[in-house]
Formats: sequence, structure tokens, C-alpha cells
Amino acid sequence: MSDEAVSSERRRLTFADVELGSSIARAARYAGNPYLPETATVVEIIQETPNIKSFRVRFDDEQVQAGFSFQPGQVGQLGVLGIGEATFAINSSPSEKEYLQFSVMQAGEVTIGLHCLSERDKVGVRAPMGRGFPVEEWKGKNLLYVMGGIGSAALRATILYTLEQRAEYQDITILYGARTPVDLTYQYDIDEWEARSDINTVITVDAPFPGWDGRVGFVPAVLEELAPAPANTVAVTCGPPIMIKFVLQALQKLGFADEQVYTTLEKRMKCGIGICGRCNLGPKYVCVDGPVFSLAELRDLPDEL
Amino acid sequence: MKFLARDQLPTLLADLSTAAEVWVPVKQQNGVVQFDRWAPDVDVELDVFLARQSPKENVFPQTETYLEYRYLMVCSAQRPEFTDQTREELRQLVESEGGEVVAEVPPVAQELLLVADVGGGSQGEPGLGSAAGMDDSAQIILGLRPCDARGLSQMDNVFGGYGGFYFDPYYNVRRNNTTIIAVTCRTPRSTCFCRALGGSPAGTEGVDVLMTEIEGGFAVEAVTPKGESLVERSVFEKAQPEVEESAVAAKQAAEAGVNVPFELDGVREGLKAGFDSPVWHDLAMRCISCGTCTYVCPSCYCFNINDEIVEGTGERFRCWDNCFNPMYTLETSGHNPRESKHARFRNRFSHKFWYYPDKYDSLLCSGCGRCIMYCPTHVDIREVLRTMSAETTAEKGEA
Amino acid sequence: MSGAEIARQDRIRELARQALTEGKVDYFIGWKAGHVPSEVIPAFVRNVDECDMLLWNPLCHHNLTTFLKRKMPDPPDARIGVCVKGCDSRTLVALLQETLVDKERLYVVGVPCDGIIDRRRLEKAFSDEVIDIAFQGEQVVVTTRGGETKELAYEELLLEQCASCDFPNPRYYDDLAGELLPQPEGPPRFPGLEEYEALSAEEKDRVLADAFATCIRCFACIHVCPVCYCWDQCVNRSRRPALVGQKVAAKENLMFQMVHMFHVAGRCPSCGACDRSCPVEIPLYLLHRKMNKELFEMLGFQAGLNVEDKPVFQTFNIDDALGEQ
Amino acid sequence: MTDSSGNVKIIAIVCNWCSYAGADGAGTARLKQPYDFRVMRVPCTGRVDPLLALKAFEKGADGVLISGCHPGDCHYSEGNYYARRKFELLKRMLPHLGIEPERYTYTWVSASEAARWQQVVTNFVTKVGELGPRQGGAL
Repeated sequence: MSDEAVSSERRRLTFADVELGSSIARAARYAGNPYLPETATVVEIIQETPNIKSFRVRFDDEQVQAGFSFQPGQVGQLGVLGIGEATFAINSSPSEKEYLQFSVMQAGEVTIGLHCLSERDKVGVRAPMGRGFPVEEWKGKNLLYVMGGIGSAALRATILYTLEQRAEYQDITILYGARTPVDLTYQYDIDEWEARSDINTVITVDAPFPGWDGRVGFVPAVLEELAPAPANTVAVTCGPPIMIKFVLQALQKLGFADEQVYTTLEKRMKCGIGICGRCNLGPKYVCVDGPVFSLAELRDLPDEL
Repeated sequence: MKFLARDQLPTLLADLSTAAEVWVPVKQQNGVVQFDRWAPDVDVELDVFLARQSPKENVFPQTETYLEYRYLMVCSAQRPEFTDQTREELRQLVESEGGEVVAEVPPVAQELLLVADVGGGSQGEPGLGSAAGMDDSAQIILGLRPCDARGLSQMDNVFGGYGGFYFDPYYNVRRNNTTIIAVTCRTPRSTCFCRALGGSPAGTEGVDVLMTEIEGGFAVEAVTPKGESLVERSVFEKAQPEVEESAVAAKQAAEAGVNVPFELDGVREGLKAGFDSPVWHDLAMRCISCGTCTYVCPSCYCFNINDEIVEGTGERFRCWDNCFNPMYTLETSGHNPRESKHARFRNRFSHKFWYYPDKYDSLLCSGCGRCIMYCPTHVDIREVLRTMSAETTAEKGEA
Repeated sequence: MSGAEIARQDRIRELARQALTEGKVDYFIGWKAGHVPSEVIPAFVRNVDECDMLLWNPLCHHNLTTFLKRKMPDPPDARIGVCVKGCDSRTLVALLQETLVDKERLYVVGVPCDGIIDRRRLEKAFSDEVIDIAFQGEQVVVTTRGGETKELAYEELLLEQCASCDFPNPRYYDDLAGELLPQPEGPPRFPGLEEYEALSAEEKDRVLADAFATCIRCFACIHVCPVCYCWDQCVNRSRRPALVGQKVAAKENLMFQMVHMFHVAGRCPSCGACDRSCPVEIPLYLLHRKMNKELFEMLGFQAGLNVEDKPVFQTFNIDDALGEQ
Repeated sequence: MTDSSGNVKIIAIVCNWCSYAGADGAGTARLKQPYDFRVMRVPCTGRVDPLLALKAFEKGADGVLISGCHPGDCHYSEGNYYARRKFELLKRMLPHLGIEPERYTYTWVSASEAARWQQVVTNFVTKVGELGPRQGGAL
């Protein structure tokens, strides 16, 4: 059944509409049991920073792995039995068919649990969920990625996707900052981006650091310094709330309209499928209506971030 | 229309209970009326106006298990040098028995738990652990009021993936197997406001069969096909013309007993316009931020999902949650988007009369008034809605 | 209503008016009539001209000191005037002992109390809704929505705890509304426990299992409790430590109540607020009142008597003679 | 090993400085001890919330024994003085909660009292063994 066939109708689904017993990874919104995680194996763990690890996981069912597709910006629930599940952005490229990558910062119960996993361990995955970035709409435009700290995880899939489709987009600028050079994630990507002449990569750290000869300065300040022209440009930002706040101010100062600015939100989530109720921003649920929102959309919603 | 003589009620219940589990309001030892399983020695309590809780729990249990799994081995993480070796041994052990390690649970405290579920799910479903059995036995709920039934039908949209969202099989399997026999209200209370929300003490939304108390028994109307087949039973007599007349009179009398304390038009707009209004602080003053209103509500449906491990077996389950619970929105970083009491308070009313209608084309309140009655400080939803409706007018006035 | 009660009500209004006029408080907490005259609810008065809605009668059961605890005042640093009955004042004293409320921002009006009516028991005597309860001397006139009227004796409608109240007068106040009542003599009384105490271990187990199977974990008992103040940090909600399972089942529910009971030990004067707030009417007094009885028999301790006292579990006596082996 | 029914689960909550050392000493001296109890070591009895004992009962323990330093000997000077008030309250409340009082005890065993530890646990385990497993429905 195609996605549009049902979603355009304002009606309830029935058992006849869904694929009984299947997970979201198998049947998307027509999952017979959207609470059912799909078993996956951790194939590789990358220690990104002292407290961030990336997990590359592969569905145990080859058919599911082969058939899995997602939009850049979409998220998934990664879980460990006995501990629980939490929502993370899928940050491997949509064209990557071998594995899904999630980056996890050690912070709460579930993330501590995830950090204790080793390769070959099993996890439960419920994905893909939510709405991704409108990358198709952005074709022919300049892209400006502004991210800080672990915020890079939410944008990595989108960056990789747009770089793969490089010819479809005009100028691409990546501005990425972290507290210290040690806290920079995806060093392997950064090296590659910096080596490419068709992207403008700016890496900054908050304060001088022994051995760091790159740029020093907070992301919003560096952004103002770079002063990208708003014309025909889309700005995409993600990072700690305080950074986002000042980045949005900087973008406004630079003349970006609300419709040109996108961000991806974080909320406490449980079900991930728009039912359990907690991740709402007014009438929108971050898990199904987001996590990607344009600033214009956010302006219409109650301020309960 | 059919007629059921009052003394035939036990016969009907006995008859129904052969095919399904029958739930009726029953006065408990402490005098509180709650829905309970019917058995021949159980007295049905139809005089008390509303059961303490609606039979929401019959389709949406307070605690419901999704997944079950068990642990095969628990070993200490205090000596990490042995961890890899132990894991490997466990794998070999389990694989030689034809099972599969599906997950390894990291140290919660000082222990490393290795989790395994041997064999497939109990229902032969693919995936992790076994999906706990979904309860698909038939049940009949008799004696709830039309507002309770309407509350259930209001929840149907969110669990039914209305508008192209996700379908909840646990809820729907129960809902499909539930037959609702509602009884028209006889003596509505001052807290009732179903009529303000387009309902009625004889409303039929979500009802399969409606019984109206009249002299000597009940006037019985089938509302849905499910109800049609139910009233085919021989215990129901063909109704004489005066039965219908008495039923109409009884319904009218009940209608007259329900106040219309506010205008629904303008509530949604008022909530929207008044989102940042300081009025919320005043309204929330006497709220103590517990969750009583949401748990006695026939249509509040928010829930939480947890994993718990007890003696070698684990479960992932959902349990009711509510927007007054700090853990409801608390993020890992420690940030809570709804930190203050008034923000949590505001969410409940906004959800019922603004967010939910926007998303699911239905109100999320049937006007039963339980939240007014059982709130420890009697926070009055009617007062909140009246006050917020006035917010629009105020805004308009300024504009 | 007796002359004394009218005098108390007048005095409450007068003191509230005075405090607001003088700017001593930002708001004044008392009681007022709810949506029907039989329902009394907490009132938050910010304006002088609203003072006349304040009332006092034997329906004023709410312990208003709940609204003084952490996160309740709005704004957080508000100066608050509050009415307290004898039992309420003891919870206030317990909070003051641990400096959990700021004495400087508080104005306390003590109300001597003849006893509060057990509205729940009264309502169960009628199948129709009780919409008015009026007081005429020793009689209580109850009117239902259907128009039925009944006269009942005030004495017989009292809450169990009020019928044998040891503290009809507030233990702490800045001003008093009305005359002090005679102070009862004799040792403290803990009514309503005998029947349960006489049961065997097995029977008690069954009574508790049945009662707590009905708990819906709404947290009303905890949030309404003036001396249960952890607010967002309640261990009952915590997953680490997982002291209480999140499933709603008899054992977990009793454990949940145990957390409440043991954590308020030494502060709880059995004011009964938890009991009255429970939407499924679990007899919480069985636990809380019993705990206070044991504390009294063990150490002669009663919670919330004097501001200078130390709560029983925050101090010790080297000579405590207890039952260790 | 002594004979004990072996069918009961007992949790012993002991403080690090005295009772754990005492129990350890009993082991080192190869004193005969029952085997059906599990030791939970805490820094001080002052840290022991009575709820830990209740939690043990809730999760299926048949007996709970708490032991710390003798009054006056607390490693942190006064932890056990505070603790014993709480333990006594629990002891008095347990019968009220439908749990037989014999299933719970608190006591003091010093690091040098291996023999006393042996005696304390043997007595306790025997008593609980006689009562058998708990059938509690409430906790």
C-alpha cells in the first residue's frame, strides 16, 4: 500500500490495513505491531569522542536490511532489552546499504546501557520514524549547515546525502564547532570534507587548545563572521539549545527568512509513533510530525521547547 | 426498540457471560463503585450515577506487557578481563542448544547481565524477544454511561492511526472485541456537562446498545450492527408503544438535568490565544500537580514505556502516564520543557480541546465531570474553559 | 453555624484584608465555596475585595500548608498568608523545623477547630448528589440535587480523627481567628486502628493486598501531603534507583505507599490529607496513623509540636533503648 | 555447613566496617554457617533506608537481617545511632504490614566477633527456616 493512499484520508486504520506481526522496519506506518523492535547486530563501534560512540548496526534479517530505506533527518529508536529504548538520528547515508549508524552520547540510563555494548551484541531497532529534511525541495539552492557538538549526528545523514548528490546543489558550507578538538565527532568525515574543494568547511572550537591551530570561536560568532548571503540559501542547524538560540539570532541578523531555516528537535520520547503523548509542541508531535521543522513552522507553535 | 424487564437483568447477564467476559459496575467493600467481572453472585450497581473510573482500563489496561524476555546468565562486570570470554562461552552454550542470544544487557549497577531469549516469539513473530500475547477474548461492558462510551470512542482515533499515523494493535484488538451496553443517565449531577460538548445523557457515540431505565425495566435500542445481533437474544421482548414513550420521557428528563456551563465555540481559539496568558498561573494555583484527573478521565490516554527485570525475566511494558508527571517530559540533559506546574496544567486542557481536535478531528473530553469530583482540590475544568474562552474576547477587544 | 464559627470566619476575613492592605502578603490562602455550596475548596486571595469569599465551617478540610511547599508558591518567592487548623499547623511546624519554608515570608492565621465533617461518609448515605450542607447549631442540614433534605447530628458526621482530636488549637500562628478551645487532657489518641491491629498476619496481608490492588498511582496522596516535598525528584518515579516498580500492581503499589510513609516519618502528624484525597478511597490512615502511634510508643515523639524541636530521625539519643538483638 | 531448610531466601544487609568484616572473619575461621543468605554490603547502617528491607520482602525475600557496628563504634561516629531509630520503626511496622516479626531483625556485630556473627545468622536463618517461605500478597 502506498503511503499516500491512506494518509490523505481522514479515517482510522483497521487490522485489514496493516501487515500483521510486522515491525516498522518491515512495513513502515502499516506495521502490524509498531512497538516491536527489529533485531539487529552491532557490527562496528566507533569511539567518536570521550563520551560519544557511534554504533553501526545491521538488521539480522537480510531482507529487512536490503529493503530498508529512510529520508535523511529521520530517526530511529535504538534499544537494549532490560534497559529501554531511546530516539537517535540515523546518521549513516541513506545510500549506505550495509549498516545503519547511530551516535550516542553517554548521558542517561539507556545511553549508558548502549555504551556498554560490544561488537556482535544485539540491539532492537525501531526505524525509520518521523519526517526528514526536504532535501528534494532544496535542489538548486545553496546549503549552509551550522552545527555544534553532538548536533552533528542529526545532520550527518543529510550532509552525506547532499554531498552524494553534489551536482544538484549550489554552494555547500559546513560550519561545525565543538568545545574542544577532542569533542569533534566524525573526524574521518571532517578530513574528507576539508580535502574537497567543492565544499566550504569551517571547523571551530570554543577556546584555544594545546595543539589546535584551527579556528577558535563560538559557532554563532563564527557564523556572523562568515556572513553567508541569504539569497537562495537554506540554513540547517542543530546543536545544544543555547547554540541554536544564538545561531537563529545570527541568521536573522544576516537576513535569513524563517522559511529558509531548518532545525531538528529533541524531546523525551517513548513510543516514537505519535501516541504516548509526551513529545508534543502544541498540536505537533516531534516524533511523527518532526523532528525536522522549519523555523517558520516553529513560529506557529507554542513555545514549549 | 426492545424491552428488558428489570428482573430479567440477571438472566441477560448470565446469557451474555456464556460467550464473553461481562463487566458491570459493582459496589466494592469500601463503598466505591468500580467496573468488575460479573458473576452470578455479583450485584449490578446501576443506581450510583457514575463508577469511580470509566471502564477505560478494559480496552487500555493501566499496565500492559509488550515484550517478554529472559536472562540466561548473570555475571559480574567487576572483572572486565573475563567479560569477553564469558560472552563467548554463553554464545556457544546457547547456540549449541539451538537458541540465540538476542541482547546483552550492560551493567546497571555492578553486574553484567547477559540476556537471551531462546527460540522465537511465542506468536512466531519475527523480532526481538516474544511479543506478549495480545488479549483478544471477547468482553461486554454493561452499565457504563454514554459519556464513558464516548470517551472510548474519542480515544479510537489516536490508537487507530487516524490521518495516516500508526495503528496500535494492542488497543484495537481489545476494542474490536468489546461490546458496549450503555445505560441512559437517570440523575445527572451538577458536575455533568456532556451537553456542552455536543453529547447527551442518552448519547450513542461509541455505544452498541443503549438501555434506558423506565418503569419495570429498560427500553433497549441497538445502535450498531454488533448491537443489533445482541438484542436478538430471546430475553429481550418486543417493545410496546408505551415503552418508547417512556424512554423518550426518561431521556428528556435526563437532558434537562445536565447544565451547559460554557459555550464550546471559542474554547479552542481561547486556548490558542491565551497560551501565554498569565491567567494560567491563577487557574493552576490550587492544582497540586498529581494525576488524579487524568486517571479517572474516560479519555486521557498518555502512557509510558518501561523495561523491568525481575528474577531473570524481563518485560517491556506500557503503563498509564500523565502530563503532570515530571518524568513525562524530562529530557536526559536535565532540561524539562514543562518545568512549572502551570505549564503541565495548561497542557492537559490544551490537549483535550485544541491539540487533539486539530490532529484527530475529535474532542478528548466527554463531559463526565469525574475530574471535578475526584480532584483533591476540585479544580474545575468548566471554570478553566470558561476563563480561557474569555481570553479570545479579550484579545479581540485589544485588536 | 455556631456563633464561635461565625466569629472565626469574620476574623479570618478581617485578618486577610488587613494583611493584603498592609502589603504584608502577596496572596492569602483560605477556604471558599466550590461549584456547589457543599464543596469547599482552597481560595487564593490576591485582592482585598475578594476577602469576603473566604469562609470557615466544618467542611474546610483542606490542609492549606500543602501550598507552601517547594514549587507550589507562584511566584516562587511570594509572601503568603495562610489559614491553619490544629492539625495543619503541625505540618507547618514540621516544615519549619527543617526550614523548608521561610518563616519571614509567611503570615499564619490560626483557626481553632471543632472538627471537620467526613463528607465522603455523608455522601454515601445518599444516592443523589449532595449539593448543600448547612450548619444549624448542632445539626447539619443536607440537601440533595433532587431536593431531598435531611437533618443529621454534627457529632456523628465528624471525621474519625476529629472525633478524638488532641490538638483543636493551632500549635503555631501569628494571629488567631477566634478564641482558643479547651486543650484535651491525657495521652494522644490514635483512633480507628483496633480492628485492624487485632487481625492475624495473614488477614492483614489480605486486607492490604486487596486495598492496594485498587491503587491507580495517581500520586494524589503524595502531592497533597504538605510534608512530602521532593516534588519532581520523588524516588517513586525514579528508574535508578528502582526502589519501586513502575507496574501498577498490588505489591508495587504498597511499596509506593511505603516510600511515602517512611519518608514522612517524623514529619507526619496524621492530618489525613492523603486519606481524603485518594480517589479510590484506600484507607491510608491505617498505615500513617499506626506509624505515628508506634513512634509515640517508641520514643514519646509526636510530629510538629514545637518549631524548636528536632525531627525524630534527624537526631538521636545515645541512651535510646530499642529492640535490637 | 549447618542444616538449614535451604528453601528460604534471606538478605543480610551489613556495614562495611564491622559486620562485613565479622562475617568475613567467620568465613576465614571456617566457622559453620548456614548458606541460604545473601550479603549486601553498605558503607554504614546509617545509609540503610528501611525501604531497602521492604523492597527485599517485596521481591521475594523471606527474611532480612541488618547488622552494623555496635553503638559507639560506628566508623562514622554516629551513623548507627540514627539508623537504629529507623530500624526499630520498621520492626514495629512489619507486623502491621502482614509480615511476621521473626522475619526481620537488626543487630550489631563487630569486626572481631566472628563467633557472634555465626551465632546471629544461624539463629536468624533457623527461625526464618521454621517459618518457611513467605506467601505475602501485599508485600
